[in-house]
Amino acid sequence: MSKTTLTRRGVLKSGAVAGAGVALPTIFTASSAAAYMNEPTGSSVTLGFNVPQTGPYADEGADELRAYMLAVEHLNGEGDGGMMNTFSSKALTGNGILGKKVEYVTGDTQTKPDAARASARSMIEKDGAIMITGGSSSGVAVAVQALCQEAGVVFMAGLTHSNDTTGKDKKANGFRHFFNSYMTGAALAPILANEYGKDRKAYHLTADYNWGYTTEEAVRTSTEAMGWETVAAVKTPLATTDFSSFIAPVLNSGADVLVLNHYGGNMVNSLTSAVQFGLRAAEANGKQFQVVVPLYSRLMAQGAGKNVAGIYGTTNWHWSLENVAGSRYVGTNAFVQSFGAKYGFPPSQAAHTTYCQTLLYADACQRAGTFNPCGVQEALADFEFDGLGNGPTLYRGSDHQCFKDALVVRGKENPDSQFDLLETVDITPREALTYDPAIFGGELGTCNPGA
Amino acid sequence: MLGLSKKDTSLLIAVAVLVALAPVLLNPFPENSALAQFNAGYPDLMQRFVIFGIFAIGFNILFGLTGYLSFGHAAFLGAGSYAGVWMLKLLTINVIPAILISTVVAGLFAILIGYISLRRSGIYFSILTLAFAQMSFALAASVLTPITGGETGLQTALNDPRILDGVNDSGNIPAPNLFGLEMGDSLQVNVAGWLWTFNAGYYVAGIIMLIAFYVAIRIFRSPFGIMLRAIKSNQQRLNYTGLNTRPYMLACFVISGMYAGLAGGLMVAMDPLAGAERMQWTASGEVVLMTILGGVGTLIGPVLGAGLIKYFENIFSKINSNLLHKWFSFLPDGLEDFVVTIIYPFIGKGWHLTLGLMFMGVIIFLPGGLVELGQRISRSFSKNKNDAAEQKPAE
Amino acid sequence: MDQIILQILNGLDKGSAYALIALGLTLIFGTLGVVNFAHGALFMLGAFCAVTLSRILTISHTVIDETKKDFLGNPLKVEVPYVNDWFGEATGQAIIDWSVPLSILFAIPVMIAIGVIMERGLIKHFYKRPHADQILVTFGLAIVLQEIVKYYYGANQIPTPAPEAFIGSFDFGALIGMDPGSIIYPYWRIVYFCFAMVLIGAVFAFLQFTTFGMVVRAGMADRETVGLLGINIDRRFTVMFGIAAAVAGLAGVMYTPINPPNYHMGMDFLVISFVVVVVGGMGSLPGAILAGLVLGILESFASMRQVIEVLPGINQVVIYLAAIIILLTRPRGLMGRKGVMED
Amino acid sequence: MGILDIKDVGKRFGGLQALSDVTLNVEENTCHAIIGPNGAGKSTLLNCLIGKLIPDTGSVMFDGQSVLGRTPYEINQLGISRVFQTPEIFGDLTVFENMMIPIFAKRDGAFALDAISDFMSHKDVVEQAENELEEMNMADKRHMHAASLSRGDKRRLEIGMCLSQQPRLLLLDEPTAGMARADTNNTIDLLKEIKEERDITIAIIEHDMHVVFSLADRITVLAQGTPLVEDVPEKIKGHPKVKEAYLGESA
Repeated sequence: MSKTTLTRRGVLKSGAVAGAGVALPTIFTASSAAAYMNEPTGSSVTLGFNVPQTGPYADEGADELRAYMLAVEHLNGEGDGGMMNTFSSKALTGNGILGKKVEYVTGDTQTKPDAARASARSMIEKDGAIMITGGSSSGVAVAVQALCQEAGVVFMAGLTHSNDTTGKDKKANGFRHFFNSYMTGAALAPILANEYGKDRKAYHLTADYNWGYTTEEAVRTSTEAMGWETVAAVKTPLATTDFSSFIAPVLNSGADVLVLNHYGGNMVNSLTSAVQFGLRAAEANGKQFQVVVPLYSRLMAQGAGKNVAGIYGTTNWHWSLENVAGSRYVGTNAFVQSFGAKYGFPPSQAAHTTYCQTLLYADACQRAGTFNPCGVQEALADFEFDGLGNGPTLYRGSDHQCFKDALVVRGKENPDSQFDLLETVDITPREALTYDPAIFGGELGTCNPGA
Repeated sequence: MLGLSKKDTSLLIAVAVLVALAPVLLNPFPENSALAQFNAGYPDLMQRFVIFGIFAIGFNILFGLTGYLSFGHAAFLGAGSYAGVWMLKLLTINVIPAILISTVVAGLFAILIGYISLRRSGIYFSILTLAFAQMSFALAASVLTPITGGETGLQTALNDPRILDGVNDSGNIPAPNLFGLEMGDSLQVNVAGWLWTFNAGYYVAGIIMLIAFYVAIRIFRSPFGIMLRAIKSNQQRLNYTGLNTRPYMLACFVISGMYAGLAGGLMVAMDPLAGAERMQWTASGEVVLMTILGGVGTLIGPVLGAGLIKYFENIFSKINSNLLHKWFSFLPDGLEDFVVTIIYPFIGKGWHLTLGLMFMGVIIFLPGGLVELGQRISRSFSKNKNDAAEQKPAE
Repeated sequence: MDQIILQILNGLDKGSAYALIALGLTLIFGTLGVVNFAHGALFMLGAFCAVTLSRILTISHTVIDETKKDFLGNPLKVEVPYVNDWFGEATGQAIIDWSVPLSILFAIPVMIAIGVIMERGLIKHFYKRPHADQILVTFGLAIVLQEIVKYYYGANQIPTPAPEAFIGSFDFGALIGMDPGSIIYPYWRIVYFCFAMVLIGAVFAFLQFTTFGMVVRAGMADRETVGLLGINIDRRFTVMFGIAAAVAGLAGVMYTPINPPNYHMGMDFLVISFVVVVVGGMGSLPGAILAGLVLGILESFASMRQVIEVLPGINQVVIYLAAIIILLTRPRGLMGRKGVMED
Repeated sequence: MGILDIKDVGKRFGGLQALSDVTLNVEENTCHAIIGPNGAGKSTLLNCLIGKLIPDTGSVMFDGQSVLGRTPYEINQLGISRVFQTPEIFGDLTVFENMMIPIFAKRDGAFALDAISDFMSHKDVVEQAENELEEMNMADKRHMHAASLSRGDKRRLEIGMCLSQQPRLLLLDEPTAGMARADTNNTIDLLKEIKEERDITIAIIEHDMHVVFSLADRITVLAQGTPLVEDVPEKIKGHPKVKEAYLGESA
């Protein structure tokens, strides 16, 4: 059959030529199709920033959007250049991407796969976006990634931590800079064993959805390898707001550590409940009772307030990283300066990862000399870079996952400000976090350029 | 024509013309003009218009005719979606089996839920349907993950069996198609700056919507439809008139559920992913709002309501401050910033606010929904000609 | 044994929150016949009364602390609340610490005012309209209220802790002669339960023992007759709406230390509170309380590990399952009257 | 043996014997009235006839079939049409649609899933509905909303709807309760007309003596749950037991 799918920008250009002064309709069929979906033919290129703007993750989405706008500024040569100055690849010159000015459209994922796909499709079909990025949940990331694969555009994942995104649901057109559950487990377990001892009994509360499962599994496996015992693992409905009935039995269960595999509002509420029930002050099995939150974010820490003090977890990045751990993490300060000067507060890890993703995408296009997703894939596959705040990093070609150091952090006892809630305890080198891409299954497939 | 009265025929023809010309009508602004952001004539949104139109038409058959307010109708949409994706995975990527089976599965699910819920009426019925839908949602998102894909949703995959299709070695998941015509295929026409996209999937969905609309008209005008309206009006009298309301209600509930299942099947035919949140109470609430917004018990109202809500969701949420500044750049700087500051809370991340205000505005000023707006306009036009135009009850 | 007592305690605690929200909803439904989808938003507004008061109490001026640096490397600006200046640091901090209980005083007039404005400005025009219209307009209002709060306070949760004095847990185990530490329950949740019971008791006493309450109850039973007696029932209904709003608001104020509030919290409670009201029986106040407690206890038990292991997913559906069973066996809910909202 | 045969019916609510040993026969093509003071058990008896209550003892047979435990629609399908105290019609529908529904019910039974044909295309039903409206002198009101009819017209419509089913028994439950005198008289005239023009059996449960005496062929007086006397109207009028029962009520 003859394909009649057309790229939008391609049509625009030819339309402008053919339509100049002509009232006759011009109809395009397969023969005039562009080389790939939404090939930018004008003087600009459009990126789609698809972030949660309504619902409980709206603040995280707003922070991602700030970072995107900052990245666009820097790519177009405005502002102070941010991490473009520290980035190891020097292909980007502040002249847009491949000489085309970067423009963007925004959309609301509502943190629902359906809405996120609708928004992404409108960016692709209506606005001619050549790349979609953003999101703050794994469900959305997996759904939008699959859509981008079908449509033939690139997806640069935002905040998504589930193993699935680059594991069983990985796609050739999708890329993730953020770390994942496996890395959290691998980074956290040694520190926990060191701090709390190897003879611990853990009680897991796990959010009842895909991310929760992979995180529980990762933390369990790696802590059990350290000698810990898992007393129980209870699934909590995603819609739970009051966790008291799950927290109440913990103290008498024989456990002496509570692991909260929760994120966002779930985590804020479950941690608040745990502290209310006096778990932090209690003793069990002759030891001080401890609470662990595998995945931290600053916005969550802000929501939980004083309750995070002393509680361990991991993050992908933190704005104080370069100050604390030195110049290996160069780029961090440049980004914080740039972001802080513009918005008045430090960026979150969600902002950082989305900024990096935008730069990485732009750089890949620049180096590949094309916006074609297949070219981008080639340029990003096994790409080794530095200077984006996480130290030396590898974009692995076999699953499109970034490998870099991970941070083990702890809630600060006496924060100086509302942004200064987490302190870095340890940094796990990326070698310790690398795994065989085959363990999660899934197939990458081949890149799809759309047209 | 087609066994319809003159009035209904002209309504059907009008809807058919609108559906056929939607790609043109919904893109009133030239491609590069500042207002192009308000264009809605792109495949995804047009597909959503007609698919949610079907959902709302079906819901209105239940709510509009019988007055039974189901607060769990999204469960059928979800069940249909899951069934549809499974068909695409197991059987064939051709959309026909997916659409048929999703309708059937939703119908069976509706028999089960309807049989139990219809033992009660009024708000007790509403809460029973809500409870069933919420249970379906909660289970689909968690313990039923192997069947439903959990929170991530059920998707097609490269290694799906698709027993009726040949071997796929393209390295990419095949796209849903109708005997080779891919739902994503489009024909684009460019006329002096206007760009129109005629999308295959949209027309498939649009034709099915017209059929669904036609069937709805027939149901409204049939003896069955009258009995349903009689149930709303006076169930006691109907019982004492020798009619058993139970099977009437159940049949109506199942038909309505099948419409929802059809909508779910079409959704996955256009975009092969089924997420659990499709079953959540907010999704059920949305179709209630669509119907009331458009006009309860009217034929065309639910379609209009569905269109309006989806338009807001997809167009207003995408307007950002950058765009606002572009639009108002003709104003002096200070004034531009001022205007942008005033409008900004209502667009982009504030689109919910606009939606909420619209709900309130419509229901305060137009108690009959959007259809009443249309009636008022046409009345004010025809006032001079003859004011005795007989006002038939809203149908 | 201790597990079971603990879950009963927890169920009562959860249930009291459900009951308190359902109480206001039933008041509005029973007196005004209005299905108020904005009730969750009133609960949320109450919670933000607490947030607002704590913001007011912590209005600060900045002092530069040269010894510390902020994230950009500049000298740190330390915020010093004015109350610290006025009352001294110790008293100032104590006032801020007690901001949630203090918010009760702040929330009552604010919420009554909001309720009265809502009723006079909007709801009263919808008494004679179909329930569907009431649902749409109040749902629209709920969205608008939420978005306004989100605009000013953001979407993130805002910690509003209980006073220091209430942090920690009470040891019931020691009290009833079991092992110390076997049944502990947080002080603030106990406070919440007691507060809910007192508030519910106050509403009942008000309806039972005052002439005003008697007229309102008569109006709930038969609006027309009371109107014929020459009593201005409308004004009384306005007051009832104010009271219902205040009850929802206070429930929200006291809930803030349990879960940090965000703009969306009302929606999370909306569905469950409707289920509670209907299971209790539309328009029945004692029914709403009973249903709240019953569903709370059921939910607590279903969350037990031992139960989930036998019936996976039961914790997700127990409330709805219970609602279905109750409505099928008791057609009008636990204590519902005939003929209310059946068409 | 009459068409409606009530035998030894007794019903007890807790300590109250609401009905005891009620036996009465309604003969075909007669108008039989059941009267009695308030609390005599009229409504309880009615509820036993329409399946709402099941008596503790006795039987209620309609044309040789027991009506006990049957649902309202089954009883209607047996041939009993009921007129309510306050007119029960389909207020949201037009007068014409109101009239068509009972005819459909008569023709197609308790349930027929005919969701495709236009209801106006059923010529036989339309014709019959038109005739019935003519009979009721309501043809000019056929497009009106039933809810906007006057009280008297609503009653007229309701009776017309019942008659359109050609019932074997028309059951009237205080058909003039709460009506103004003029409306009451109109209703009485209507019922008289029906009685004269059609072969129909009418059972009427009534409080108002005036209505009963102008219509009934036979009257049963119920007092304290049991039939006191049964006779033709002329004899009932001066019957001492009846006087006593009614006076006792007011005393």
